[in-house]
Amino acid sequence: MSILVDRQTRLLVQGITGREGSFHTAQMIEYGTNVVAGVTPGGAGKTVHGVPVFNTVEEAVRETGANTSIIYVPARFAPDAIYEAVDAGIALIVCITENIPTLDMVKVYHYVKQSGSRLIGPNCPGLITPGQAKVGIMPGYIHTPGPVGLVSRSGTLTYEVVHALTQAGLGQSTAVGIGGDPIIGTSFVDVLGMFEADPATRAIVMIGEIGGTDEERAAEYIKAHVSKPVVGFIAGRTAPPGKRMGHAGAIISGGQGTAAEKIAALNAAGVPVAESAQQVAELVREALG
Amino acid sequence: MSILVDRQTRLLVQGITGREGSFHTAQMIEYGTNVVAGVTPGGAGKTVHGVPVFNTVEEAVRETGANTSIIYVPARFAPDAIYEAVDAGIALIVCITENIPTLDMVKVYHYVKQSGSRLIGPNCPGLITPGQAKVGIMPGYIHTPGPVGLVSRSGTLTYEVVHALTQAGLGQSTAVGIGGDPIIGTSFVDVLGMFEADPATRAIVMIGEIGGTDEERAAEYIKAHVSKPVVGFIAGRTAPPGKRMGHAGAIISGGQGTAAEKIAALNAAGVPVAESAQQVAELVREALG
Amino acid sequence: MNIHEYQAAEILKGYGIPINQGIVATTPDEVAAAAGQLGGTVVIKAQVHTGGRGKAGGVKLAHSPEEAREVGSRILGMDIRGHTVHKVLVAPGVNIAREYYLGVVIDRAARGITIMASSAGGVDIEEVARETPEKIHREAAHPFLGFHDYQARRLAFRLGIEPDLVGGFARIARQLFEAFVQSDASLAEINPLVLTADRTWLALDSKITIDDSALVRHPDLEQLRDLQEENATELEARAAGLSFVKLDGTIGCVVNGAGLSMATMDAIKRYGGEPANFLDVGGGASAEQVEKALRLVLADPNVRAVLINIFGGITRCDEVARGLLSAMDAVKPTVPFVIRLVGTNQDEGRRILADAGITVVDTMPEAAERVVAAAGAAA
Amino acid sequence: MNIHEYQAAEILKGYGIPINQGIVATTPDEVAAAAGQLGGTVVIKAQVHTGGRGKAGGVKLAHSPEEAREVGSRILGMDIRGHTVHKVLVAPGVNIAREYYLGVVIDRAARGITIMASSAGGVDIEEVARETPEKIHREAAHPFLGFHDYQARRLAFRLGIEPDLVGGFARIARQLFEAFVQSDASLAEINPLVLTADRTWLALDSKITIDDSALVRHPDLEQLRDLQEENATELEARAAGLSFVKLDGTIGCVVNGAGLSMATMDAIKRYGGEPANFLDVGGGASAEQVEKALRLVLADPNVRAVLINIFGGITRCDEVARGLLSAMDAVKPTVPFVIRLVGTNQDEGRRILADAGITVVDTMPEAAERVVAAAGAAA
Repeated sequence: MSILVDRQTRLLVQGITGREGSFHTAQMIEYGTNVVAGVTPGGAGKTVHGVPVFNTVEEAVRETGANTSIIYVPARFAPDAIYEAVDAGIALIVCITENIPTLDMVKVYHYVKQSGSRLIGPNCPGLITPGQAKVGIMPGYIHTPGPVGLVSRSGTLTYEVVHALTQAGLGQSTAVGIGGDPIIGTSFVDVLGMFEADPATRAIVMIGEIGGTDEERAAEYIKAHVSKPVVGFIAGRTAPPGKRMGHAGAIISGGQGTAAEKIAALNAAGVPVAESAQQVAELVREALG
Repeated sequence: MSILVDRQTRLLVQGITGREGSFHTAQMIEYGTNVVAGVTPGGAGKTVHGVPVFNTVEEAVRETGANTSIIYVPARFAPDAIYEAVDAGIALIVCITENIPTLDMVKVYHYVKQSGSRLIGPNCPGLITPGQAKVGIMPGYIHTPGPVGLVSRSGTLTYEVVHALTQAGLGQSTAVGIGGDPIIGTSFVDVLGMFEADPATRAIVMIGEIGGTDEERAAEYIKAHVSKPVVGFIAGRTAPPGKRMGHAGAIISGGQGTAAEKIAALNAAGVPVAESAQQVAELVREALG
Repeated sequence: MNIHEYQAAEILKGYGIPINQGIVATTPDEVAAAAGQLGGTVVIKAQVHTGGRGKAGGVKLAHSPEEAREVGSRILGMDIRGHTVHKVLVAPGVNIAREYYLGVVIDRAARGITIMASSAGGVDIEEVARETPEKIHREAAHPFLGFHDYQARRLAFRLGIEPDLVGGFARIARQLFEAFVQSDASLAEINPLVLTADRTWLALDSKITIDDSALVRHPDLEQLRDLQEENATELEARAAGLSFVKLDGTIGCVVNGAGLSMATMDAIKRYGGEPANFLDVGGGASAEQVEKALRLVLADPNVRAVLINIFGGITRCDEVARGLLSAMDAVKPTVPFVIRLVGTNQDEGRRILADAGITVVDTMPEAAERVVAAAGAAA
Repeated sequence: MNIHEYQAAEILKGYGIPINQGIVATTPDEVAAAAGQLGGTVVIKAQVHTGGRGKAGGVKLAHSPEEAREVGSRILGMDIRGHTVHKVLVAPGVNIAREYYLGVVIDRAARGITIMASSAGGVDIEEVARETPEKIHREAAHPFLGFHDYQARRLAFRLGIEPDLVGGFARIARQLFEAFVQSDASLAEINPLVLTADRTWLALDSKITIDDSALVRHPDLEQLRDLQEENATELEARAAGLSFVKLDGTIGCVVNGAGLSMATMDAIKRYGGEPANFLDVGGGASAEQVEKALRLVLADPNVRAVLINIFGGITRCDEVARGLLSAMDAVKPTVPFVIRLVGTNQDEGRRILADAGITVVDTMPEAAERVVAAAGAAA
């Protein structure tokens, strides 16, 4: 077991003929992901790494039964790509694209919410269920199957933690990068609920960063609904207010979103917050007994 | 019994201080309708025919428990008035206002549909449950309680039919004017379903007119779902194509929406279509045996 | 409200759609001058608010200014389905490779906006819809978010448009949708939208109908109204707040309420008469409205009898009767008329009219029967 | 992106909001001339991208052109929280009856737009939020349909605004919302929005922040960028596609990934050091990006040591190592540096660096400890 992606995942790549889309399609196939289709308007009839390309998502779904989509199209076109995936009934949509304007995401978020689809991202590395399916841009080899569920707003920092877990002999059920933007389709709370319900997950690692109050909400949620052990990690203790730290969402504004507040909230919910990736692994090991 | 409005109706009048709103408030009170509140922005503290006025619908609902609203505000402000009523949780919203632009109604229609509210109209005379509540601009005295449910796109033509029914000794359960616009909140099908489910209604009169295909859909619905006798009346047999016959919705365009098609569809569904109000009464009497 | 082809083209141009820019002319000389200015072959098109211009001879080619003058003199002044041609559009001839249809309409059944496209362009789309409906492709706009880009592209793919031309087609489709929404249109279409021999897109003929209820917020579009195209009586009625439609019969109608007006016309027809008009004086039926209505109806020389059908609702019949009397007194109709008055205080109302020597009938069938007989006798 | 008060006011004016029209001046003479032109009492306001101008002495009244020149000469060139004042706005004095706050913000928790208003205007709204939160009224805009008129009125009623002034307030609230949406802002506020002694509404001070991700579709707004206000290194970094934030410490950081960069800074701090910057070279860590990054970091004279922390993910560590070598070779850093390189092919990568005489550390804590020590030794 695992969450969101597994051997049943039939992946569609939106923007498959682009540089990023093509490169990561090869990487995902190499990892063992079942990539069944690609979409590039006007690209119908082509194949990319053996994957058939269609003009529209609707056609790709009809012809291949794709149930998950990963989006590599530029920011200008990404909201439309998400709308197209939603309207075609794709159950899980993973948007890698960075720099989508926030007001576009306000609409996209509520559009997806009113539909039967789930959106991961945007501006995220995607997600992986080790040994089953990689739907993202993370280095697959650092992962190994196991009992730890990860959820993170970050990219390389997640790899860092996964790497430390793997080196410590702690495999992962699923690792989900929810994205570094102010408005994202799937929040910590959503993923925490899924890990809580997933029999394969025995401990959860939550990697947050400055900006917004989603970590604080997650803390409340953990206190009320999560029985499994959770270990936290929060980046940006030294970040100055008012400055965007790379991610559009990583900004302390109006006195809200500091690391200190998030750490305090997690601690109050009984979640220990580590100071390094190695310490995350240690805390997880302790929690698993 | 009856549908939509009855002695439990607690009516709010939006635009109560206007000429129309004030006049019809008096008429509705005189009929016995429980008018509990009015709204006119900036009018808080006033009373109109003894009814307290509030600045916002939210306040009126909180203070008076209004569950139904009737809207008499000008076309420019009517969509906003509907949004306000929906957001305040009003269950039944009746919009009398004429000449709301169609593209405004596209948004309003779907907004209401996604909410828990029901909209009757716009450009409608409202509805009445004889002896219980009049929420509209129809002359109350022509109605009398009884077993006939009426649903109509028209105003005076409905009064004509009600009058004929009453004169023939056939009272009405509820008479609903759904409005003469191209896009209206509640359709024939919606009201037919309610009459079918209403124990007090033993026969149904449906008054249609040229334009659109809602009568055809109603015919299909009747065939499949209505066990009670239905009598039809369709205005506009002699209307020329491409000309708007008063109501924005009464227009034959693109060869669609002719009276002949509607009559044929109703006949095919086993619904006799009368040629006069008197004949409607005769057919209803026959149907009731 | 209908506007002319050349006005629609100007609107679409404002949204970035490539149009076949022509010149409007109102005299044969202007037509010749326009043809000279454009050079080469031109097409001369009657600007009237009706379809079927081509079949009626209102669209012709000319290969020289002289020929254009001659063609122009034939088309100007021509009658097309009851519309006199006062203006023509002179436009450059185009080397057409393919013709498409592209339209945006209010979809009443879906309570939304539908975008339609067909590879059967340049012909009557209603005919295509009837005979080869599979050739029309549709996309429903989202009620709040509008027409997604992917939908515009999907239309292009369904039409079999080549990949390198899809972007251009999709852009025009989105621009047409935008023009539709921003103009509060009930119809906006390009027919044909052509692909020229050098593979560029061009809107050859366009049509836009504006939602009458929305004109109040589009004073610029209201300016496009062509008073020459509208029936004088209908214009007068609108100014008076009456809803009036001119018809071809002999029996004038004055009714309160749109549905009741149509039902009255139907009743007249059933008894063998032909209504001369649709006329809704509004729910209240005030004396002033009835007087205005009577004047308008009687201005039609075809009218041989008038049926006044009023349902007294909120307004009591005695008041309506007094109003009717003063209106009749002011107008002094010279043709026979039949009055039907029903509703609140109807006995009192009828007594008032009876005292003035006017008989009131009881039911609509009776009223219709009588007015048809009166019109027959007057003929 | 931040813009100046006077630029924000011009934007709001374009949406119909009544602003207190002032004149921008960059020299004391210009200040005096502006004051003369406006006449009477003027207010002279420093234009800098930071709050707290008033407390810092950056906002002053002047009652004559002479006084204005004197005040202008004091404010121009002043340092406010690290920002040098290059421009002032000279605006007419206003007879204020009441002050309100009106703002539109992205509400991350609600994934939407929130409109806020308060009768506690003219003071720091964050302070109001902390101390008297009940004085702030909020309305959530619909994600698709926006800010309903009734919501704008409801805000006014909640603020206790008199009926005759509600329409004006509501109009400004809707215009501010419209400006926010059309400008792709993340913040748009008027503070204070004042009611003048003669009962008219006036936006006295406004602030707009534009969403950086949306600037690409607003070339007009991009033009408003004040390069004098931005850190030169940050500008250079942006041009190179790097994410860079200048800080006050002594340890330069070159990291791939935003979260990892922050975590690296945190680790440095934990071992007693102070990071000199945030720097994300992007996920791939190409040789070119690393070289640019190193140059930027070393341009800071405060930097005494550099920590390069790369997680080799999709890009293999041996490639990253070769890129690092060529970058180091090109830049020739003169301060000590610590390299941490982990991920795919890390052994091969470390061997390549070791062959070049460069030691690579294994973990982040170790790297942080070493670089802090190196910086201390270099000091």
